[in-house]
Amino acid sequence: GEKPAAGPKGNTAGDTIKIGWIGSLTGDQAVWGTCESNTLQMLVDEANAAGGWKGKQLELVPLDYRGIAEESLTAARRLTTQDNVIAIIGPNTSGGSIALTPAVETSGVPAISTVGTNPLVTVTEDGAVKPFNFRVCFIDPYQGAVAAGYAYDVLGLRKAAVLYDQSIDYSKGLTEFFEKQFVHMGGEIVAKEAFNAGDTEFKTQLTKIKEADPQILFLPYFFKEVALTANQAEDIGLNVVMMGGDGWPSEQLMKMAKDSLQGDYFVNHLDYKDPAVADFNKQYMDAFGIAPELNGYLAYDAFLVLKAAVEKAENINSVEIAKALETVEVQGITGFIRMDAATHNPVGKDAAILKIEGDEYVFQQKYSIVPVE
Amino acid sequence: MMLQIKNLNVHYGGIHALRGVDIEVERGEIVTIIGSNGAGKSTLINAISGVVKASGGTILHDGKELAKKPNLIVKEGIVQVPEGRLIFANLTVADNLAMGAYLRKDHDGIAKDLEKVYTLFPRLLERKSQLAGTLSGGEQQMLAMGRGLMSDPELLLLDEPSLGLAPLLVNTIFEIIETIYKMGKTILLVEQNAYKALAVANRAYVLEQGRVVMEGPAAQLAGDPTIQEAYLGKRTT
Amino acid sequence: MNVTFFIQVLINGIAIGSVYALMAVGYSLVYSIMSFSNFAHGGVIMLGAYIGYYSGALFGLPIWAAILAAMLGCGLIAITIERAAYNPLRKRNAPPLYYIISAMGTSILLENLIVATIGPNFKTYPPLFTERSIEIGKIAIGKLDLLMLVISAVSLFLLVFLIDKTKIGMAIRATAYNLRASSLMGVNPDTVIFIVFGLGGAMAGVAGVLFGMRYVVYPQIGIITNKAFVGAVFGGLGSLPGAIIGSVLLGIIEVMASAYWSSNLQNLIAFVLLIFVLIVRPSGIMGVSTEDKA
Amino acid sequence: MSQLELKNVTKKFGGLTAVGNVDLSVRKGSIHGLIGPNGAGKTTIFNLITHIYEPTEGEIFFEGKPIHQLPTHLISRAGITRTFQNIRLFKDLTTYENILTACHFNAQYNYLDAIARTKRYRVGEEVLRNNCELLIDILKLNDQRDILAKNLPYGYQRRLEIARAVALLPKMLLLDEPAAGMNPDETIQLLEIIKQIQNQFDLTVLIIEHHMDLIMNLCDRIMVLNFGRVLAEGTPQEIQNHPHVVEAYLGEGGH
Amino acid sequence: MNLSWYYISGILIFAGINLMAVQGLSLLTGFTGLFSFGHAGFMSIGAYTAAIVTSWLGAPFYVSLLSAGLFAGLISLIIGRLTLKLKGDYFVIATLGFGESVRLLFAFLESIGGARGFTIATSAHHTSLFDVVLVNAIGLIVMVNLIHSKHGRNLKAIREEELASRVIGIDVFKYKMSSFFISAFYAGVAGGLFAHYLLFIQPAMFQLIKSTELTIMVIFGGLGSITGSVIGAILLTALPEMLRFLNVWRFVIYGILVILIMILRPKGLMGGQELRLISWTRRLISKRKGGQA
Ligand SMILES: Nc1ncnc2c1ncn2[C@@H]1O[C@H](COP(=O)(O)OP(=O)(O)OP(=O)(O)O)[C@@H](O)[C@H]1O
Ligand SMILES: Nc1ncnc2c1ncn2[C@@H]1O[C@H](COP(=O)(O)OP(=O)(O)OP(=O)(O)O)[C@@H](O)[C@H]1O
Ligand SMILES: [Mg+2]
Ligand SMILES: [Mg+2]
Repeated sequence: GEKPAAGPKGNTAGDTIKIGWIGSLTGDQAVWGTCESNTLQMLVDEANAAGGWKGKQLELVPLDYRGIAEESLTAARRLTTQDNVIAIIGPNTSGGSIALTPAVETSGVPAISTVGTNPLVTVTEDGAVKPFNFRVCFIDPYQGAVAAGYAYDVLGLRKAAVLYDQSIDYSKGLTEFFEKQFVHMGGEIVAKEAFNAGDTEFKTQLTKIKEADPQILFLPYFFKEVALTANQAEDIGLNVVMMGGDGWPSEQLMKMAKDSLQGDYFVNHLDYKDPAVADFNKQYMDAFGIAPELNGYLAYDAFLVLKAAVEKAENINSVEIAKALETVEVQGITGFIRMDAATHNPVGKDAAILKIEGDEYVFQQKYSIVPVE
Repeated sequence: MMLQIKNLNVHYGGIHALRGVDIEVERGEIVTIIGSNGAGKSTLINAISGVVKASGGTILHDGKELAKKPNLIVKEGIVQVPEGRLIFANLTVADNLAMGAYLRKDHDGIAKDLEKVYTLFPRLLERKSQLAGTLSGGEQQMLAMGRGLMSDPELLLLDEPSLGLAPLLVNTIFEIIETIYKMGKTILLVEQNAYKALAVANRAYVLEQGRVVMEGPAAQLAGDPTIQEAYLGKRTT
Repeated sequence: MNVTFFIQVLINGIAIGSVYALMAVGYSLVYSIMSFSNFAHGGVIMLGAYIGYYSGALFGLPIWAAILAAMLGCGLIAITIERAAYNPLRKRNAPPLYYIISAMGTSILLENLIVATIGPNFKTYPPLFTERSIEIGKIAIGKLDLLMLVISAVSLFLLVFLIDKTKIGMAIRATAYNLRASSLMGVNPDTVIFIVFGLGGAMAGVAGVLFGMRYVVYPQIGIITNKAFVGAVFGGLGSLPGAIIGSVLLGIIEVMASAYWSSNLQNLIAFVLLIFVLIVRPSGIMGVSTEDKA
Repeated sequence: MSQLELKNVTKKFGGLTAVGNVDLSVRKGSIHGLIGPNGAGKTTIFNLITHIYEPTEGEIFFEGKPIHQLPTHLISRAGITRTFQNIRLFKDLTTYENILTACHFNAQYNYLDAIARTKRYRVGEEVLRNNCELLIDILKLNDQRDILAKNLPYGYQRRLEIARAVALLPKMLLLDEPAAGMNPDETIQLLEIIKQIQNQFDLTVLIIEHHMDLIMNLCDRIMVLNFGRVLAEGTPQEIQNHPHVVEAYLGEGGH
Repeated sequence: MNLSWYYISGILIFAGINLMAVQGLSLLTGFTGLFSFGHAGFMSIGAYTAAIVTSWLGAPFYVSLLSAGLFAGLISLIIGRLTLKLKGDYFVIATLGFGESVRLLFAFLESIGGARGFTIATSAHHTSLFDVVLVNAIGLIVMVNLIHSKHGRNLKAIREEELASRVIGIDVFKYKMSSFFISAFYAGVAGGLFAHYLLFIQPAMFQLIKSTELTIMVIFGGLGSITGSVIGAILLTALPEMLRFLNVWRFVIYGILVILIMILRPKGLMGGQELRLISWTRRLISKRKGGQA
């Protein structure tokens, strides 16, 4: 057993503060991973230009894990002991974020997951919090519930259909809580269809959904498939309000399926008109020539959270930073983040509802809800 | 000189299969190579055809260096009927014969030769559209021979053409060899049936462990006691 | 559920089947000659999608010209791959397994080459038709689906004609069986292999562009060819009509499973059915048993 | 007493009758020849006996028991094995390994013995190696023992086929053109070898050959096939002078 | 650079886990001539079996490994019964179908976590480098002894020439089944080691690419060589880590290296040869000079 007995000593920063990052630079998640690492490098450069943290320069050690969970563990073993990082940001999947737990617990280095939404990223099966795992994103239940609440309450829709990716936990989680909330409030799920990651054809599922005649179609997955779904729905003449989660917003979504998505909604963390968001967007655009993905925003916030913890901790030591992370509070670009010491999840983050109109994501309102258990 | 082989060497990894072989074939003659198993006869034929690479030596065709690639060598008119037949099992008998005439453009000539092959081997005509892979051993041998004839070669390299043939057909094969010879073609014949080979050939070479150990007019070798002992067997009829 | 629903689902099945078919033809062509599963085919399809995208986006070529460019480009790429990764093996008479590994290496190489150079981002073709589908009563048929089906059928017809009826086709078949023997007939094996890989690559090019138009382009789209391989096996390896029939059938089975049973099990059912088809017909639907004579 | 009996055996390929209503009986301890023109159905008969092909009709008995429904490997277990006209060696194994593999019947040890290297395993392997050495000696393959089968010259490949078949210590050996590709001298050597192994291993031999020297000197009885049917059957003397055989197979002056 | 043992041992553990699966696959591919694209499926069956056995039943780690192997083996008997009659690439594609089916099935089974994965009880034993080395050592001895017996030779005969194997009395189907069973058993054990090292498993870890990577390791090392498999598994597991300095180019180079090995050493690194060292140790173990190749 590699469980710490007296607790690990952790890593202490030397001349520079090393920050590890694990994410996909290759493999089928590379779009998202690349955006994270770009964002972080940009932030590190910016911080260094401003004199670093506590007078020390920062250094980012980015490691690719191809989106393969077990490689995340090997990478974490290296970052924590060979590169002596004081914290790890990433990785961009729940599987990878869970897999590195033994390494961060053995060496006492906190890991802040960007988009690992599975509850088990930060707590064990029996609900105990994992001391060195954190995240800055929503966990599944919340977004799903928000979407259901908004559809029922605000849009006044009663018959919903869901199409989801059954091979990824993000999509399954959203579906589960959307369904629970919507039914709890009095709505009806008239159709629930699934596909698997890598599929590109959804027409048959959509044909079945069309037969069920819903008022709203919930699409809790990422923009590539969302765009294909929207276009194919158009192909078979299914005209219905569509709604999704934070997997939607992307420049690519608009390129691929703007026309098919007019008037549809998604739940997000941020309002794109917000000055902080707009600034970051512009900065990123200038540096890399394309718009950032959602992961960029979350990497941004993970960086801010880490910075706050480093400032709060007495020494730049990873175990102390982990302690500090438990109570950190920052205004991120995805909203206000207060870490919950009992779950290591951000709490109090508002959800924003955005609508696609023309070329824009139009902010509708902030919306929060207490999800049903 | 139609074919002039000088100091030919072939290696298979560590095995030295041909060791400085010198052989000459005059236009319009039948030359036969005899030798026991593993002597290097097939290797020699394959080296001429370009399917095994020589590690040394030269092969001249009409005084000029012979091409190196099998298909170019066929283009020069040197065609092999390979040992173990190597027919196209997945093609029909007719397609196999058509493959023999692959490089030919003279449609009339092809049609005539096809007719000739079918007269020589009526069995092939019967089995025209059967997949060659399901032919009996001897039928495959007939097909290989027929396919070789379809290419209308200048120099025909025959590697054990009577292999697996019934006695009657062995006779037929040697009659065919004589017919081709009379048409003015040149033949290099490798045969185990040394009696018949020496009977039909003008000249002969004896290959032993990759070396030419004896050469001369076929009739003279046939009468040589050492040859009789080693290759013709002590006859017991 | 009613008849229109059934017909709509059937059409969806044929549509997705024609995507698989287009990919399967090139794969099956190479299989029929070289007797090995060219797992780099998916990579070449991916490159085809990129070539089509850039010739449209950068040079503003019309769609037919983009397809031609992709055919040409992919043909050359396939030939290059053959030269670099397979030809040296052929020279040493390596068994088919080695080709497969070399092909896998190639496919890893191609995917990551694009990630490292162009980047992992998605690329979207401009829409080809403003109206995406033709509607007949309550049934909708995608125009792009129709185009793909027509292209698969036409290319099948041309390839079958080439292989079965022409002299070079005969040489291709002969070379497929025994390279050495066919070179002893005067066939230049390099020419044959050039033609086969060139055609296989060109087919990958068409498939890539149409795939890109229909969906989206990114470095991992080659993965989808796994389904095409399954389709080809369904139909019988090495048989071109088999590849198309098998692929379309696979598409129909998938959507039917999804429509009348459960979309959760769609892929599972497809794979389980694959195994059962093989148990009943060990050489696929159109394949011939290759048991040789003793 | 007849060891192998074919009763009214027929094999059709589509419309073609490759073997038609053949009755054959081979006496224990004899050497029986099977000759006939190319495509007469000789190899097909071997394929039927070893159940590589399913007979269309008829029955086959070995030592009184029906074998036409047994799978191939059980037929060889019952004591019949063969060589192939189109050589089928284990190409990437050496001569020694080819023979050693075929000896496997002669050692009785199981997986666990092999894994634990028990005494039974060691004794068994010893037996196999000794068998193997013996065969290499008899068939004069000593110089070829470490050469991969695919690299052997044609004649040696044939000899190795025989060695591999004999390694099973069968009761009956089916030889399909063992002398193909051998010159007369080598054919005579082969004749001696066949006689020797027949004697030493107490074998019954059924042999297909086109070399008449070999057949006439070796066989006790000969059956001649033509177009899948029995044309003649008898002693070498009878066959040699049988007018139909001369006409259909041997040819005038053929011998 | 100061290499960390914690990091290196992490790589070695994965190498050992892969090696266990590769050993089995080597028997199947290198010695029997059957090519499988579904061994990630057997690995996942082993992983889930072992995880359930320790987490739910509280059984000891080594018991869980044994049950992982046996259960994967059991499934292989069913799959083998159905598919081993298939020839060449048909068998390959059928195993591919099997591997994908297993993964989709696990993703579908909510009782064991579905796509979200299965977490192993914290009380369970965690795979250590020692475990991996021990299990592999046992696996190697068994494998080498098996190969150098008549059983191993019969498998090679089947690889070379099926018809002739039947004629010399080898029950081809039965031998293929045993080979398939043993390889699945090894893959299952590898899965058990894997699960208890990561302490968390999900179906997405057992994609087609895992099967193909295992196969690449076997062939890279050299078909028909156990030493080759050892080298192949270790080298190819470590290679992506060693190439980290190349950043996004590392899998470009990885792909090129795979091709280069096939071209330059067309029989793989070891190509049917065994490293001397191994036969020495083997001799030491069996104490008698018997059992030469
Ligand atoms: N591909 C090969 N690799 C290695 N050695 C080979 C190869 N082919 C032939 N040899 C060796 O080369 C030598 C000559 O073989 P070759 O086949 O030329 O003999 P041959 O005279 O034709 O014999 P046969 O009468 O049996 O056909 C033999 O020792 C043989 O073992
Ligand atoms: N699988 C098959 N399909 C179709 N026809 C076949 C098949 N096997 C054999 N034949 C045909 O059956 C006939 C008998 O073949 P067989 O191989 O038994 O002949 P054989 O007597 O051994 O001849 P040879 O002396 O030439 O080897 C041949 O005409 C052959 O074409
Ligand atoms: Mg020869
Ligand atoms: Mg025969």
